[in-house]
Amino acid sequence: MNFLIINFFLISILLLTTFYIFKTTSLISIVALTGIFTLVCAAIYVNLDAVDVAFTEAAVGSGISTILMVMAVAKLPEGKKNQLLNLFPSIVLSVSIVIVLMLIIANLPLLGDPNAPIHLHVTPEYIKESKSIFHIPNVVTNILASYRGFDTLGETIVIFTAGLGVIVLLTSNTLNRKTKFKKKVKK
Amino acid sequence: MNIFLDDATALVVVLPLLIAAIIAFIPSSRLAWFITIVTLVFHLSLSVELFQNFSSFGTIIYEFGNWPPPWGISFKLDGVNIGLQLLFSAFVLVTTIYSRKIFLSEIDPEDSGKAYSLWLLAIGSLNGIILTNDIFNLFVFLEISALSSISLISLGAGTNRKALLAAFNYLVIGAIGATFYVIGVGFAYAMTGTLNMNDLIIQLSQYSEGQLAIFAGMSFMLIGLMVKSAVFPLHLWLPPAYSYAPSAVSTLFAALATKAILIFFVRILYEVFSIYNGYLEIFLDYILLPLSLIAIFVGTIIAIYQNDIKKLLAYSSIAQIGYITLAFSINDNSGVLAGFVHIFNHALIKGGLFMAVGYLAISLNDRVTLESIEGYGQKYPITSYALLVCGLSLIGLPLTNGFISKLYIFQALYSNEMFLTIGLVALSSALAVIYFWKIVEKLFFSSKGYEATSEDPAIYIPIWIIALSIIYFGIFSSTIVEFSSIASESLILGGSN
Amino acid sequence: MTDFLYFWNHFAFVILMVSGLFIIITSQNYIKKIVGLAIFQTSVFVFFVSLAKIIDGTAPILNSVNNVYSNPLPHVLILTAIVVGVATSALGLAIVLQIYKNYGSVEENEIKKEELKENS
Amino acid sequence: MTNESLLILGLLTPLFAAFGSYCFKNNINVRDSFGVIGGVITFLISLKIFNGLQAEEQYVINLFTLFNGVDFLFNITPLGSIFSLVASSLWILASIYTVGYMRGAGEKNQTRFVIFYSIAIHAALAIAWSGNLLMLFIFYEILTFSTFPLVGHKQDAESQAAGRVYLSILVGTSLVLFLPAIFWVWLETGSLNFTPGGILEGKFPTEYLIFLVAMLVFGIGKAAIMPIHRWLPAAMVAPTPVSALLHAVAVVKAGVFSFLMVVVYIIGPDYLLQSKASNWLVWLSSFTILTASIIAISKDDLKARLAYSTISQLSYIILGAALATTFALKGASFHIITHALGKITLFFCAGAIYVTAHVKKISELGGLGFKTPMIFFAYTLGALSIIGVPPLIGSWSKLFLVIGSLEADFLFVAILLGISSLLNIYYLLQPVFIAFNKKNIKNINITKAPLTIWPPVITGVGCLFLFFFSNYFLNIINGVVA
Repeated sequence: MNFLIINFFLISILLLTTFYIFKTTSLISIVALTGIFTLVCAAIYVNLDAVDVAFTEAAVGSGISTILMVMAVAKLPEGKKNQLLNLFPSIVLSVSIVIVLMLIIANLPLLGDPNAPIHLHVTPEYIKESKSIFHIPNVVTNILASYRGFDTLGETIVIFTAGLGVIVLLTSNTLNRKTKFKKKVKK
Repeated sequence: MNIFLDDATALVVVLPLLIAAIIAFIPSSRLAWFITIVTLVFHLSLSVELFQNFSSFGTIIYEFGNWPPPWGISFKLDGVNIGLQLLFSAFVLVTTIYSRKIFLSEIDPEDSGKAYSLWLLAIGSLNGIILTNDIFNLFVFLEISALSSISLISLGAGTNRKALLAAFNYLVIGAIGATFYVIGVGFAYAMTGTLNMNDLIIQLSQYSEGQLAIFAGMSFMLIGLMVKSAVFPLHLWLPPAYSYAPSAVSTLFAALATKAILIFFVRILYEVFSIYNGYLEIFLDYILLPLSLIAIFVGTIIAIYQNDIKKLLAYSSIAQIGYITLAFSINDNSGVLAGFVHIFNHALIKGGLFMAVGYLAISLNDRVTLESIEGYGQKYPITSYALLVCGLSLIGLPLTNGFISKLYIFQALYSNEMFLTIGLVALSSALAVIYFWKIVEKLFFSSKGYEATSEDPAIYIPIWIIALSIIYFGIFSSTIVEFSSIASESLILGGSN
Repeated sequence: MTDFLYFWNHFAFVILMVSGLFIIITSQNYIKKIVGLAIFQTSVFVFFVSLAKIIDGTAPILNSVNNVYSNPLPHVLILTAIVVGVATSALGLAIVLQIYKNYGSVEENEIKKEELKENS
Repeated sequence: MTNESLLILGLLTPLFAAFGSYCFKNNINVRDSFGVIGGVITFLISLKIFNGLQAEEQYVINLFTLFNGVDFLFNITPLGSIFSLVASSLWILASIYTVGYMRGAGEKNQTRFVIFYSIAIHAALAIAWSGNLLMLFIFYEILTFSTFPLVGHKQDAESQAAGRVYLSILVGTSLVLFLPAIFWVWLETGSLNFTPGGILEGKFPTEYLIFLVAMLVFGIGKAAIMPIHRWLPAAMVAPTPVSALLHAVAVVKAGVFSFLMVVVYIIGPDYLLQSKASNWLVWLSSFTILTASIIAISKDDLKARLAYSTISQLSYIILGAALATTFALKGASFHIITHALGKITLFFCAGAIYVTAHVKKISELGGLGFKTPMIFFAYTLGALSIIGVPPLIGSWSKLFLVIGSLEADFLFVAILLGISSLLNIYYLLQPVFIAFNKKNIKNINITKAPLTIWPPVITGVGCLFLFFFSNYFLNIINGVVA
């Protein structure tokens, strides 16, 4: 049951970090807090046996994402004082979502329930076939590369698309140089 | 050729995505365009081939990596999407032909390699949305299409900086929508353990417990898809995004993006949700139907007050999506049939309208507003008359395909004795006359006189292809109706095969 | 008490999700909105990973000691989703930089005010 | 020449005329002659078809299927042949008159005007010859859209506003009421073809027939029954040839013609009579007749007065259709001819007065009668015909309507027709009295425009002359009802 207690504390830290992110106005502090946030997430994933996810979260979420944010924030002015608009509608929305979701998740299988449907259907085949066909011990790798390899291709394309989009936005002539395309932008 | 045929189902999606990577850094705009055209011609021929395969062998299931579903990812080409697949291929080809000159004047030529790359990514991913049979795989395609759309939309900032705000808005709302969808997938997965659509249906019919969680999962998925397909009131991202995007991009998205997602939306409604008939009825009668009616009126009325024509058309899209969802909210064959008919017809109509307006936009070199186009019917007669044809179809006059849509929507409503709704739909179609006629009046009956300018055939020929097809399908409606009835029958009757 | 511990992850999922949404809607700073979006997406990751856990299970790497493995499929899905999330943030940041270049601000309310002024 | 090719030629001739006018837009004489030539050709074709129908020939052409049970079908009915004859014959005179008026008044954009004039005639002919209700609807809409540029011809703020009122009422009512009514008929019966005796009986729920009639009579906004009449006075800003075309020939007649077609060939007069679904319409049309007459009296602008007179006269036809007895229908059908002839005379005269003397108001007509006697001679004939004084052709249709109302046991309606005739006398003949009253003589410069004077004289004399040949029309009108 140790994992439950560790899980409890890590999740609590996560929630606390979220609260601080909400409260903080300095952009660079927010970025730092986001880094902490993702690292705590990675720790939670390790605790929940998702080591591959934890590794990715640490590398991509905490590493690359933080670097990107720092680079962006470096070019931007300091954040202004918290200006919260739409407060009332968003409180109503939040509270109603919380109530609805609480009712629904009460119906979901509890954490770690070995008889949950997801542990009975489809997945057992993966584990069995991993032993017999692939001879690669990491089942996640097997699924990622083979069973759901097409998703992984899609994932690569997502990165490519985003990269291309960033290049277009940051370096393209259409948006950045003082060519005839730039003139028309109304100042 | 034969080696391609076996994998044609996958190739129509994968090919544009891979070619996109190749052309991204080609400096020559002409070469990038040419490669895109060749790719899409090939794409169209594959689609035709797939259609022939479908008509002789029926539903095609393509298993990636030969892993049988539900273990691997699969594509399904059945009656529901075969028609849209064909229309999609043909339409993107026409739009791409049209896009060349438009891109040249709205986007720096040096960027057009990247623009066409994003263009192909959008096409490939939308096609993936049409074909995929795996609920998580859909999410991946949704994201590719969202990211490529956002990048393309932000290219509109070359002419108006508001495009950036629109793109950011779309990014945030789109990501929320996609995440809602994933939450839904999570719920559905938690209760069934599967991600494959067909298997999901089988599993769901076996489990009797936890209906509320599944219902919630389905609702989350539907909400996510409703955000993505701009169903009222989750449409707020659409008007700025479509109106500030480069004109060719608006054409592609207005015609096809929301439609592709709507296809999956009805699949979930009628293939998965229909297991819980009680919930389905509640959702259709008390949520989707009223929302659609509100969408029709709100969209139309806001469109009436717009001065910017691209925005006007975008709001009209909201109303037209309302018609589609209204038809889909009628839980029988005739309603779904009408919805599919309108998906096809509205794709053509709105595509044609945005194409014509796009041409006016690049000739004006500015926003297309009601004032700025005064007298342009004389200046650009060929384009303006195409716009007129598309607009008359939007109103739903006979001999245009818009009329056929209206006919089938009325028929569906009538056979379900929804007389009040018939009245409201008739009223809204008359309101549509107002905003469309504002454009016509400025175009053709203005006091400003112009000499006719020679127009660019590379642009008006694609526009007229669409305009003529609108008339053709208005007179010989059987093709579209047949596609739609295949779709609705396989959706309603042969849910899981 | 243990029920509460078991339930804690689901609860966190709801709270994270809502606070992400809350930050997106109320905060006017675009960077903060992107961070809110990241939190919103992370809530789903936590949810999926919690689904995959089996009590007494280990990470889904085959070994001779243990025969109970946590479910690997949600892990795979979340791997994809994490990458997608970061890609979205990256694109969002690029747009924000461009917005700053064009408008000189990254606060939504200020930009809206300026737009209104321009229109009138 | 086969019947089919005759029909197609008749339909295409106005389009050729429009195209010809476009091609020769720089040579105004050639351009304007296309209208006259086209008019003569279509008139001859209409006449041949009119005679052919009496010899029991069939004029049917079925091009393709639009959707289940509805074809792209032309099928000339006796009623249709009457309407086409009226439209085409008056087109000849109208296009001659147009030349005189447009040049006399120095209007701009004459080429566009001539083209849309021809297209409007095409649409009117196609309405007359359409074989089912949907075809009728299609050309009804084309007629609306093609007359919009004519109404808003001057392109100033006033005419644009008028054009908007015109379009929004006509298109609005047709899309909201007419089209759903068509769908309703189709969904209940599976057919829309014009069939003698109607297609509804036995297939349509009789208790709902009253709603269908309401949808149709209000949906066919061109019939200008109150309260859907606002577009007609609004459209008066148009040049007079348009007013003549709109109010005498094509547009309003297309409206009442459509309603008559529905009553005779879709609902079926017998069925309508049995179901009593149109009794309320008798009252409404009576109300329109009286109210419009009273409003007409209050108008000083000659064209506005004629417009309200038109509204009143159109309701005679609606009244006839609503009564649905044999004589009432005969009277209604005949009234299409007689009113067209009479009213176009009056409008031609109004336009001629404007072009020659630049006067629009009735109160300013003083003494004009002595300077332009031919115009007022024609005007008087036209007015008397509409009032229904024998021996002018208009007396026939009124007589039939009175008989029809008695046949249907609506004594009230017969009395009302009498009252209305008295009002007609007052408001139609008042301009003549003013014009020939020596006390009011004013100095008005007369511009000569012979092309605007002869057409009304011809039609005016026609009103007189055709009285004696009414048998010629009555044969085919009997065919309508039989």
